[in-house]
Amino acid sequence: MIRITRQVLDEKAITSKLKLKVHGAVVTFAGTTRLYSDGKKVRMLEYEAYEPMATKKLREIEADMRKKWKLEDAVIFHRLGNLEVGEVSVFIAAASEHRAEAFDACRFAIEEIKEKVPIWKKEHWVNGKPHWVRADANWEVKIPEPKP
Amino acid sequence: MIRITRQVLDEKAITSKLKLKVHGAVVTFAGTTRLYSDGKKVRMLEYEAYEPMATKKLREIEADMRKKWKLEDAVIFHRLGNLEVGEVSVFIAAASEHRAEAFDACRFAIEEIKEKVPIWKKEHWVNGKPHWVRADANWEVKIPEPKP
Amino acid sequence: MKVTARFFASYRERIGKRSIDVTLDRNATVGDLVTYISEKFPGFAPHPDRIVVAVNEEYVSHDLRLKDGDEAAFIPPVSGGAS
Amino acid sequence: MKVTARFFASYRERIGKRSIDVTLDRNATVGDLVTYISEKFPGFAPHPDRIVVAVNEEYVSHDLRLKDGDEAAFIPPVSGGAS
Repeated sequence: MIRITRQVLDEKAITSKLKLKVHGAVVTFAGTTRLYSDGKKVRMLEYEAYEPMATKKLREIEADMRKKWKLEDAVIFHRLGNLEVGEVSVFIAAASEHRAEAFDACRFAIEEIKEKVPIWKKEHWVNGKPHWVRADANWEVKIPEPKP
Repeated sequence: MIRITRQVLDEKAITSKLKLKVHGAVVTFAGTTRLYSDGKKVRMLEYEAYEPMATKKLREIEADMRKKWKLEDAVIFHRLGNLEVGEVSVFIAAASEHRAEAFDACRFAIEEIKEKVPIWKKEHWVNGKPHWVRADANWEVKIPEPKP
Repeated sequence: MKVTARFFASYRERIGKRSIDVTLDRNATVGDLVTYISEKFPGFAPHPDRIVVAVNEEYVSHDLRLKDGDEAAFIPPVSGGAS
Repeated sequence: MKVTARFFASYRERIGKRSIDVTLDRNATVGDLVTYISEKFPGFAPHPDRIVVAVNEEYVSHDLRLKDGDEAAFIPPVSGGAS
């Protein structure tokens, strides 16, 4: 299950959405907004998405997690809007019978999100003009080969 | 912070014990009692510890996590007593500025716990006599070299 | 044919619009659209030939031929997920 | 000298006691204690020479010399942590 929301992410409520019967291991990752960026103090972060595509990409990532590892369940939530320092911007939970799968799937998910999901953040520092993170990076994505 | 307890582990309450200022990433691992063991249905698990030594070993593991990775904070809770299927027996949370550290430290902690902490579990199946898990395994631990 | 170019985050702010409708020749590619936009708004992205574009919510190569009515999103480097 | 042998989990159940006080010769090692216990309770562990022992809450080698008053815990294979 995936969701993009402007609501505060409640880690317990999200983890409880995992549909589990066999149990074993649950690994979660919470990405939280950092106090410092480039050594400057952050006041607030603004998250923006190309929502339909971000939803599609998160669904693909969730499907890939399940394809690559034997999971009992997985959830990914991503928040948008204005976040204060320390708030959760992304929360992932992966459950599996054995711990290796849950760890690997959770790690995979956050790496994929950072690479492929069209979500951007604008940092507002305590001092200085706000800026879009990575705005001037040269960016390339691997275009998948067309299916035959 | 580490703790061995007979109380139900409340993941949210434990995670909230992390003392965080910089933020970035929080990775948690929950080990939950599995429904099946050796293909048999489990009814209940009984956890026993050599408590003073288990406490000492958990403290060492937490210290090693902090030594090996740059963490903001880390907590490990282990439960004892009788657990039903799906209950959390061990809960680890690691927080760091960047996600790699929190993932690696959390993974390290559970591997170390399974190898070094004197805690045992007795499985009670729905059918058949209860047994101590790994009771007949040949076990060896690496004895650390004496300090000069 | 007509296509819609959409802009997000830094691109949106530098161009000053969320989207622009563009009329292109039949058989025009994503690369042709990128060239058109980067001539119209010079400097909005550091290397126009490396701009990442998604058509119909999928990342595509600059060689892709556009179709009438396509929506082409100009995707600046993503930074979701935190840390 | 006197030492205390402590037993946990499967060892405790097979031996039927949580601990036993044992009188050993001066200079006796952990290995001597293990031999004594495995002769007194044959078959309580599959390979006595591989039994893991902790003295004063630290894993030790069978070569370690015990001291009067030591507590030697017989540690069956651990299985905490789940999955």
